[in-house]
Amino acid sequence: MGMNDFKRSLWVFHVNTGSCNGCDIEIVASLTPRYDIERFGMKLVGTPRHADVLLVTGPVARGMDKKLRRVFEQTPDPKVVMAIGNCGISGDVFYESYNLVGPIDKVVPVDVFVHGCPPRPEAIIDGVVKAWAKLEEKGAEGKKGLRKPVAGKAAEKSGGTKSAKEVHGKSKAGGKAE
Amino acid sequence: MKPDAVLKDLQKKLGANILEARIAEHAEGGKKKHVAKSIWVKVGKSAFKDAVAELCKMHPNIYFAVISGCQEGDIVELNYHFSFNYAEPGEEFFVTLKVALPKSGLSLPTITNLVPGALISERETQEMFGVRIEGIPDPRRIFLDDGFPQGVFPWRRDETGPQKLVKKINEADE
Amino acid sequence: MKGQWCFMAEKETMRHGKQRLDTGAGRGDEETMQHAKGGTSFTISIGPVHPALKEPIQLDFEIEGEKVKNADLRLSQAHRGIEWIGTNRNPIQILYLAERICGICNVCHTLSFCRAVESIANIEVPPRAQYIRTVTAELERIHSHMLWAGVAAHELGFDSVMHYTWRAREKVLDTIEILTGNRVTKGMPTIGGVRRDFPEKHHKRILETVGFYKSIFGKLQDMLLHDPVIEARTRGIGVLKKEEALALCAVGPTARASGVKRDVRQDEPYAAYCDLGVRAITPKEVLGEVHGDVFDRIAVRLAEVAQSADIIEHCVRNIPEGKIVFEEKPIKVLAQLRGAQGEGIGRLEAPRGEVFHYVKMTGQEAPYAWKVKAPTYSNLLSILPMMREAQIADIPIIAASIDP
Amino acid sequence: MIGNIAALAIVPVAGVAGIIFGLLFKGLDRVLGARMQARVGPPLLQPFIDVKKLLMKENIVPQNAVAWLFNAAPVAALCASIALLLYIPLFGSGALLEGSGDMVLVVYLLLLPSLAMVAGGFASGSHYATVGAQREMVAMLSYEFPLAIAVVSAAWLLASKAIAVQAFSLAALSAFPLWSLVGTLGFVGLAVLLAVLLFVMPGELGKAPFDVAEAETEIAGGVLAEYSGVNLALFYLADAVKSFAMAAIIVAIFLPWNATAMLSISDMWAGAAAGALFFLAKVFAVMFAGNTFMRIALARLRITQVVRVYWGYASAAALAGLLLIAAELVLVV
Amino acid sequence: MFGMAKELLRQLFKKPFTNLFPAKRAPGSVKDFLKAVGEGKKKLNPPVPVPEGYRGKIRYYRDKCIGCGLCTRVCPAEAVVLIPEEKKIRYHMSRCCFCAQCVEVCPVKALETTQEFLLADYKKS
Ligand code: SF4
Ligand code: SF4
Ligand code: SF4
Ligand code: SF4
Ligand code: SF4
Ligand code: SF4
Ligand code: SF4
Ligand code: SF4
Repeated sequence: MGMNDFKRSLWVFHVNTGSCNGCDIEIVASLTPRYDIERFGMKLVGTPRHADVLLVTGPVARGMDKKLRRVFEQTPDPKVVMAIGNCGISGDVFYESYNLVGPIDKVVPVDVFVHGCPPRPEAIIDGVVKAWAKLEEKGAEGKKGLRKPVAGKAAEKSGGTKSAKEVHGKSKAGGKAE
Repeated sequence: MKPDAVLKDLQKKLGANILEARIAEHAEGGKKKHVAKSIWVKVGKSAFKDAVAELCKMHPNIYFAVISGCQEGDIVELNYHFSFNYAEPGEEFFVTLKVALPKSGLSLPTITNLVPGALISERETQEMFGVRIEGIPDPRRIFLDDGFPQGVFPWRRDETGPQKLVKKINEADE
Repeated sequence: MKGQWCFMAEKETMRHGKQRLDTGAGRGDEETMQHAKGGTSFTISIGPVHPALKEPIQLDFEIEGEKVKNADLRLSQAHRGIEWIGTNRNPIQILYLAERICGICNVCHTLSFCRAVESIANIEVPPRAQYIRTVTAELERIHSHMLWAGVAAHELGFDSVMHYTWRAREKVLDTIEILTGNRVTKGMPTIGGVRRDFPEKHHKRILETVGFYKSIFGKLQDMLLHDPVIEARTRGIGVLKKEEALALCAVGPTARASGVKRDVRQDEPYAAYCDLGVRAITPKEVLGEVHGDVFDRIAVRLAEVAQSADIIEHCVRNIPEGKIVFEEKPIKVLAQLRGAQGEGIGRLEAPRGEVFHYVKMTGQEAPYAWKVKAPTYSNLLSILPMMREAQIADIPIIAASIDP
Repeated sequence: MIGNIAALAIVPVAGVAGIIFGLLFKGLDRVLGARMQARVGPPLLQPFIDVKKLLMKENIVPQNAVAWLFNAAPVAALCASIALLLYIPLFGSGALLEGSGDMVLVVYLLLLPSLAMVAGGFASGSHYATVGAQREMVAMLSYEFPLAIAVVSAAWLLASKAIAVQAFSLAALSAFPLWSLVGTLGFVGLAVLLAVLLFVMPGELGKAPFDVAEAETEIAGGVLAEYSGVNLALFYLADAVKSFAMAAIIVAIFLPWNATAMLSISDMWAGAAAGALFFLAKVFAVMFAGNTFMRIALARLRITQVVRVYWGYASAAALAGLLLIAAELVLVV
Repeated sequence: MFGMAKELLRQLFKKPFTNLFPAKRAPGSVKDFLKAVGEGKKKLNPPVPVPEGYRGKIRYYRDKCIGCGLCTRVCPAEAVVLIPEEKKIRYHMSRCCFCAQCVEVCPVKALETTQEFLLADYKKS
């Protein structure tokens, strides 16, 4: 059991932080028959709890940073974060605004940047390949490195030091079945 | 109703409260051209609601598009864009009601009782220009996050504008 | 809290969401389920981080059992301050900014902005450019409606249809890529014309694409309109009455599916539509009667795919010769626009309804004011009456049915 | 027959076999589904990789979950699914615990994994999961009825035709191919019952069009929304094993023919192998018809529609099948 | 309804529509795979071809550039920045929105679109 299985079974959760939808539709396109990333064992899941990969799009509008950080923390380790599209990477045409707190890598650590506006589905697949290569390296470094694929610096800086469980528990407090 | 009839009617009902009025034309098209007309009317603040009511009387189910606007000096100018004769081939035209609000009296009555579809736009105007919409059924913010600082109005160009929040997010990389 | 759906009956007291001010304010960072408020009812939020909404808007629902009792909208998640950004850039730069208001109907926003500027500066667009604009916009409509059909099917848990429509959609994307240089962001219209010509050799390709959609149209109808489960899931669901559509100023297929025969291409023709005599499609033409439910919205959109195919075919066959832009050098365009003063409206029919741009120029390079109204802006309020009596299972498809 | 104590030693074997074949069929299901959608689809062994991956992931227990129940539910689900296997004739031979349980027990065991899921859903303290759990319960109540009718009618038919055997024993059911016991009328009745069972199958397994409890677009994964890591893997396995068991039950009741007997192979090992292969082929056919194809070709139903379909149409069909069999029994006997 | 079922069953026996870029399955090791491709032992399935005129990554010919700054005036994303003292520009791929407006405006063709679009990376560039 190791990186190789993890790599071949990446479950994906998609977070839109205020993108124009261009990248988002290309992400969905990469699931559909022409590109079909399920052949790599990837599939889209409905909750971050099941996810291994976060695909993040958009320049992070105000208010979405908290949410993005929470999704990041809800995702069990090990995990990979991919920033899709230039607006999430460095603002693109939205580079100067009063309501953006991005780019994405300021909010959560990003492993792979997929450039493009929007990137073609193949470019997203190319990003996945890059992620695999990175995971292989991490795998060679031993299991420890893989729990947090990228040094959690950005997350700590912005998200405090709470553990995933605490953050989640707090936000759901009182949510028990009545 | 034709644009000139609408304008004439409006002028008759509101009299001196109409400060300015014009009909603009712009022709566009492929081989044939369509001349798109639009009415631009500037009304006094006090007569604003009456003007909307008159328009609604002239056209049941009038279509309201959006409120646009800008701030120039001590004035916040709002434009209410309505359309007439939609759903009639080739006959549609826009009526824009302009109203100038002095900074000392930034308020306007709601029109949601006449045009329910204006709610989103009124909420937007409140948060973006700091214009108080009196009697608005739902005064909460709509496009701005709750965490957005109070007292900052993104579409204003004065000291209450968003300047201090502006951030260049592309500089982080190099 | 009792139902606050009915805008018609309670015009004066339209209280939608008002009482919720207290609860609404304090929970900015909650995106999943909220605290129960006692009893069996609790609040659940859909979006912005939820699988069923790609658009980062948030819908809050009060749920009792499986039934929706109350709904509320929150839109703050997508605001990038585009209009403000626009007032700091020159019109050529704004073209690409407008394009990125939305990646799905991006030509519409650019074109709308161009038309507003053209009307201010009194720029005449050559007829050939108008035809090219029309073809691009209609190709975009096909792509958008196919995409939507797939998303809607996906929300219904019917992934096979999604895979089918998205596969079919690749065809139009390829054509768009050949014509414009990108699958999604087309970058086609520019002020006073378009940026790329259709050389003769591409005509065949476009016609072939159009033929393809015509040939699969029957199959699409079979899948979406004659499927018993889809019918069971969408008939009578998310009804928007005609009066409500009018009162809430709904636009596009949302309004048309409720029987409002409006379509900017018909009511205030622009570009090549002046030569075409396009007519709005309502369920009456397609199915014979109007229910205003989700099923009708599917039917209207499907019929529009066929309509677009016809328009494209006509345009390609009748495209006039001539220039494609009034002035080829962008720098000269900018110089000319610096002199322009006044305000203008640019509007057109996007796949989802009317796009509206208001531009005010005061002789500076950047517009003094710019206001964008996307179709969803007009249609959002309509979601609330649609959700009346909905069940949890209907929420995604109803939200998707206005194609946010 | 094996003694009860020896049977205990068999449990892990059955468990492993169930898991392996369950996952294999899951892989097949995904590949074929993808093919029908014009895609390449995942590798056949993808479910194994998925499980291995889930096992190495972090296992998060939400703070306001009832931890012990939250953790116990997946174990219970898997155990129940494996227990189920012990009572079902597999691979062309008898059930491992033959004689010590009957059809009624099997139907109860079939319920257990779902119940465990409901418990897990309620225990996870998320409202999505709560809605999912409520839905699961409602769905359970509704498909149980047609399922029971179908099973009871089969047993009744057997009892009235072959009085010597224990009618509710699965061994007996699989020893007497029902189809050969009836005439035309009963044949039609049986066919209807088979169709009903195939129809109940996706409901029982929580697959589209009856996947209301896990609806991704509606309630974000539903009952399983809060599960991750090992716990999720256990549910995943339970689901695979249960699918396999469910198909095996249908095979045992309706398609019990044995290849060894039919081909009259005398060699013991060859016979066993042929029997096993034939059994797998039958399970595959049932899986494809009752699970894969339906999942791919139909949209998800609303929970109220699920109830209506099962209580209404499926139950009516099951009763019709029962009546047809009854008619035959009355007319012919 | 049966139309759909028929379509699905038919598809079961047809070749999938998928374009197998870059390989049909996830390779055991990307490094080894790429090495094998480099040595010609394995073949990389090409992506769906991009058409002529595709707006990919921008290429900048530094020696051709005369530093007129026109591209920086039309660039919507501040992806080309003038370095006044050198009379040259700097192109940031990670900011670019690939609109090719700069290519259109450049008087000496110092900028050009390429067909390159596989631009994923571990860092911004
Ligand atoms: S990168 Fe471009 S296409 Fe993608 S979301 Fe951002 S602006 Fe849209
Ligand atoms: S269910 Fe649809 S909307 Fe949701 S994640 Fe999947 S593709 Fe996106
Ligand atoms: S288009 Fe709407 S959501 Fe987007 S930036 Fe402008 S106001 Fe905000
Ligand atoms: S209607 Fe939706 S898809 Fe179209 S431009 Fe607006 S946000 Fe984008
Ligand atoms: S901000 Fe940069 S790119 Fe934009 S006009 Fe100024 S110098 Fe040019
Ligand atoms: S392609 Fe567009 S965004 Fe990129 S550098 Fe050129 S003008 Fe700027
Ligand atoms: S427009 Fe061309 S010549 Fe002028 S600065 Fe840009 S790259 Fe150099
Ligand atoms: S400014 Fe001069 S070099 Fe630039 S486009 Fe105009 S004519 Fe050409």
